[in-house]
Order: sequence, then C-alpha cells, then structure tokens
Amino acid sequence: MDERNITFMFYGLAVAWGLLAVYAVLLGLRDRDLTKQLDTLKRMVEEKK
Amino acid sequence: MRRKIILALGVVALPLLLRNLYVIMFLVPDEMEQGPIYRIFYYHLPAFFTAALCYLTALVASVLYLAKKDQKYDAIAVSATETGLAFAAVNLITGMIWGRISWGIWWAWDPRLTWALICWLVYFGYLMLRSAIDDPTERAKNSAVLSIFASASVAVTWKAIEWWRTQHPGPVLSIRTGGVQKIDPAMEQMLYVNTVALLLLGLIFVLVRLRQEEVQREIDALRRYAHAMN
Amino acid sequence: MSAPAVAAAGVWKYFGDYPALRDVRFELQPGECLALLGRNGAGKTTLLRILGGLSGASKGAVEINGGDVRASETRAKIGWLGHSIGLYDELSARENLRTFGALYGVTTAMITEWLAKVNLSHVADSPVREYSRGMRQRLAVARSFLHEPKLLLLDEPFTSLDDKAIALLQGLLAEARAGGATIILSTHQIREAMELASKVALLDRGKLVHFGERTREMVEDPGYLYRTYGGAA
Amino acid sequence: MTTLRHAATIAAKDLRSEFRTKESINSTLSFSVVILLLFSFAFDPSPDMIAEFGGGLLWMVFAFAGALIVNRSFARELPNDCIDVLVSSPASGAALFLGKAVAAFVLLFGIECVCLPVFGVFYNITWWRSIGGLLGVLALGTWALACAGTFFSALTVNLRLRELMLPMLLYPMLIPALLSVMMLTNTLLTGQAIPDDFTVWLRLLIGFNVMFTTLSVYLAETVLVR
Repeated sequence: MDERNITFMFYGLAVAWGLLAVYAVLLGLRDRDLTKQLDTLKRMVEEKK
Repeated sequence: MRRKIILALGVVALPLLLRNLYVIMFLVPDEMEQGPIYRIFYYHLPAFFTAALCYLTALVASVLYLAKKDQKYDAIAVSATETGLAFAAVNLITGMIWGRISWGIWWAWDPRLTWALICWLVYFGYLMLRSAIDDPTERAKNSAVLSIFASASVAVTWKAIEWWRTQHPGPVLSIRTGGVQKIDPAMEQMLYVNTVALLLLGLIFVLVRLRQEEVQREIDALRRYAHAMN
Repeated sequence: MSAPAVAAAGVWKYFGDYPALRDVRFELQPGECLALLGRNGAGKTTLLRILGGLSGASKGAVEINGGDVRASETRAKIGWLGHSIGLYDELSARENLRTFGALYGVTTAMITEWLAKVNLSHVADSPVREYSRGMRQRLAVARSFLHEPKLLLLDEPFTSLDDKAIALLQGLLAEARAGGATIILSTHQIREAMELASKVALLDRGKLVHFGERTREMVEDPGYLYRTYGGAA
Repeated sequence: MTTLRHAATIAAKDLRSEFRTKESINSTLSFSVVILLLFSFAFDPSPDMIAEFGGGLLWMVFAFAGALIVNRSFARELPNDCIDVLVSSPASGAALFLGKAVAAFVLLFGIECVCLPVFGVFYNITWWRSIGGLLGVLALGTWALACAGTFFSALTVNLRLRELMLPMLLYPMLIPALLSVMMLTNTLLTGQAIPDDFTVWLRLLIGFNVMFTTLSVYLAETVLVR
C-alpha cells in the first residue's frame, strides 16, 4: 500500500508537470509554425514588389 | 516589449516552479493519514485556482467584446480559455490519481468532480465552435455569446452542487474556513507559494497565446494583401 | 426640413481586419432612387444589408427617416428583396404572404388584392415549391411591396428575374416613387439602372468613389462612369 | 406585446411548415421509438430498476429527439434566405427566437406525449398515476431543451458539421437541467408525489429555465444581426 502511495504521488506530480509541459510545447510548435508562415508571406510580398 | 515581459516572467516563474518542486518532494513532511500522496494537492488546488481565474477572465473579455466589438478582447477570451483548459486538465487528472489511492477508484460521480468535468466539456465546446467558423468577426461574436452561456451554466452547476452530499474533502485554506487552522501552517504557506508559481505560468501561457493571435492577424492581413496584388 | 430618408454617416464594416466598407457617407432625400454600382466584392451587398438592418456597421451609423434601423417602427417601412426569393417552399403563396403580412400588420383583404396584382390568384393555395421560376419571382416581388414600404432595398433585382417579373417590378417601382418612396438598388446592369435612377453611387473596394446626380453622359454611354471614376474590373 | 404577437406568428409559421412536410416529426418520432425499443432489449428491466433509472432512460431519448428537432429550427430558414427577410421585418431578434423556441417546444412535447405510452408498454409501467406532476415536469424539461437548443441552433446554423456541433455544445450545458428532470421523472414514474428533499431539483430546473430564457432573449438580437 505504502509503495503504491509513493508511486502514485510520482504519477501525480509527473502528470501535473507533464500536462503543462505538453501545453507549453504545443504553444512553441504553433509559434514556430506561425513564424514560418509569416516569413514565407513576407518574402512573397517582397518578391512581388 | 511584450517579448521582454514574457521573458522576464519566465525568468521568475521557472526557478520558482523548480524550487517548489524540490521543496514539495523532499522538504515538506508527509501528511499523517494520507502519506506522500497528499503532495499532489500542491498542484491540484493551485491548478484549479488558475483555471477558475482564466474562465473568469474569458467571461469578462467576452462581455467586453460584445460591448466594444474590439478583436483584442476576443483574443484575450480565447487565450484565457485555452490556458484555463490546460490547468483544468491538471486539476482533473491529479484529482483522479489522488482518488485512486484515497477512494480506491479513478472516478467518482461526485458533485465536485462532475462540475469540473462539465466545465471542461463546456469550454472545450467553445474551442470547437471557434475552429468551425472562418470569418473572424462572426467567430468572435458567436464565441463570445457562447462563453457567456458557458459561464452561466457553470455557475448554475456550481450552485447546484451545494445541495448534494459530496465525498470531496472540504475547504482547508484558513481564508475559507474562517481562520480555523485545518492544515499545518507550513503546508498552507507552501500551497500559496505554488499557487503564485502556477498563476505566473498561466499568465505566461496567456501572453504567449495572445501574441500568437496577433501574429495570426498579421498573417491574415498579409495574405489578403498578397491576394490583392495578384 | 424633414430628416433624410437614408443617412449613412461614416459607415465602416470590418470582416476581421478586412474593411469591406470604408467610411461610406451619403444622404438620400425621400423620393429619390439610387443606383448602387460597383464590381463584385466592392461592398454593394454589405452596404445594402447594413441599410436594411441585417448587419451592423462596425463604425459609424445609419439612419432611416431619422430613426435607428433596428427600431421596429423603422423596419416596418422597409422592403427587402435579396438575391433569393425569401419565401417558404412548403407553404402556399397565400400562407407566405399572410405570415409576412402579420409581421407588418397587413390585412387579409390586401393580401388577396396583391395576389391578383401579381397574377397568382389561381394558384394562391398550392405550395410555392410547385411554382415556376417566374411565378416565384413575382411572389417575391409582391412580398417585398406588400406593406407599402417607404424605403425599398433591392439587391441585384434584374439579374435573376424573367421579363414578366422585370416589367412587374419596374411598374411597381414607378408607382412607389410616385407615392414618395425612396429606392436603393444595387446592380450590374447599368442600362436598366439608369432608366430608373435619379442618383448614382459607385463603390470601389469598399470606398464610395462617386455619389451624385445621374447625368446625360451616364445614360448615353454605359462605360462612362467606370472610365471616369474607376472601380471597373 | 408586439414581441409576443410576432413570436406567435413565427411559431405558427414554423409549425405549419413542419406539419406540411413532417420532415423532423417523422424522423424524430421513429428514431425515439426505435431507441426505446433497443433500450428495452438491452436492459430487460425489472420494476425496481425502472424506478431507479426509468426517468434517465426516458430523458436520454428525449434529449436525442430534442437535438434532432432544434437542428431544423434555424436551418429551416436557410433555403431561399428567408432568415434575411425575417430579420429585416419589424419582428425583433427576441421575437424570432421566442417563436422558434415555442415551435420546437410544441413539436418536442408532442413527441414526448407519444413516447410516454410506448414507454409504458415496453417497460410495463403504470406511468399515469401522477400524470399532472409528470406533465408539468416534462414541460419544464422540454422548455429547457427547446430554449437552449433553439438558441444554439441560431449560433451554429451557418457552420459546416452543424448537425454534430449542436449536440456537442448543447448537452454539456444542459446537464444541470437534464439531471434535475431525470431525478424528478424517476420519482413521478413510480406514482409518488415529489418528496420534500427533491424540491431542490425543481428549483434547479426552474432556475435554469429562467436564466437560459433571459440570456437567450437578451442575446438573440446580437446573434441574428450579423
């Protein structure tokens, strides 16, 4: 019982950190994607000028 | 400027979060009845506070959008809702893990749990609705209206659970119990410190997300410009 | 001096960040007929929808006879004819007109009269679904003139109508103008528009590039307007 | 006053065109009966069990039926752009919303009244013992479904995947109302009066209705004028 208690504590803390980390990574990925889109568009507009 | 603020907040938040993790894992004593598992609580409750604050921000921003019709408020509403969902997920899942040990089951159809789940579903619906509308003005308006309904539904459910019997532990913070000390002052203090840390992290998420909304608008504008040149 | 029939004061309409209308301002006196010209996507329909209260301006204000469009009394005096007929297929002509008539406070006797006027009395009780295209269009025209509106908003009225319906519509429009009604119609067909219009407005990418009296040059040379003020495709 | 008159016109129009085509009545009614039948195969319920979850079962069916009905509510205006004519008419957004909600209520309530005897036959229940209270509770629950459903139908009418989106948004919001009405129906099906400690459910249901109706009436114009 006690051992499971400790394991589950680790699970709990891991989930708390893990979920927030996953969200942070998702934000980062979206950020990269948006920056790439923006750059491509900017270059496209420059070329057309 | 915005970038620097985010960076500065990160510099404060990250060490604080790490320090808290260290303290929570190694320095605070075990709770007498529950053993080590209670440490989850240091994330469970602060995550709830952060999520609740996010939902509240989303409501205020939605009402402001309908009053002022400024896309800025729509961006705030969606950023806050998304961040709120992330923290609410932490709250829900840590709660489930705690319940597995303390109650022996992953999920109890308990009023508090039900309420939290409904909240999550309702605000997830908000994001679904957003992704289905293309015109930004229409999207902002309809989702602002939905957000108001969501808060109303959440408030009703919140009220309703007071009538039910719950097996969820009652309030422990001394501000909620009227000064009665239910937990060790050191524990309570740690709870506050980690709440601050998670709130900071939440703020960073919202700010980053807000910037993304702005970049998205910039992209849309450029795309239109490029089309117009053709 | 009474209030103008239509007054648009600096109307902007944004779709997201995109301005579909930019600072449109004009005034129309009662009894005037405005032809709203411009290429596709210039904002003609958007402007008409705002004038009809179907859509709100992002900035600026619209007044109809000195009143707010979203006030019920104001809208009771507006007649709307959009791209589609705006009728229920499963209901009969009489039921359709009764439904809309009830919203405007039109009597049953007047509905019977209108059915005769648009030559649909013999089929008044069969569902609109069974009508021919021309019959549906005539009924749509009747629907929008039913309550003797003081302001008529017509979106591309001549493009989808057949000859009979056009004749009917032109007759009704002339009648309405004689009765002091104000008319705004958006259109591609410059010739037909010029016959009716007393004023001409030209929209280009959301901007009102020209607003003024109809002149002889415009009537004689359909290309004149676009050449002078721009805005052609 | 004018608002109510306009609402009545809209409701009458909606009901008339529905009875003309019977599109949603037929599909919803047959769907509900089939589900009731399937449930009775799946559970083979004893009288005790029915006392415990009869109301829940019944309201599951009604919630599905309700989503089908309100899906058509504003979608009915899409062909020929009738919604434009209605919004430009003197009727206010609130009147349009109320009229459509009343029409949905009448349709759904009618379907429920047909389903109830079918339910009684399949599950061997004497459901009519407290018919007055039962109808009252049914009406309250149905209004919650019709009101929230019609409003969300206006919100989602222009979307791709509208049929999917509407229930996804609607059901989570309706949980408080559905839960109360299920509890109340459970007791009433067994023929008892509502016990004292159940008045909280009644209060919750009424409170939900009042709040959703007020919000919808207040926000309808915002949603309909684009």
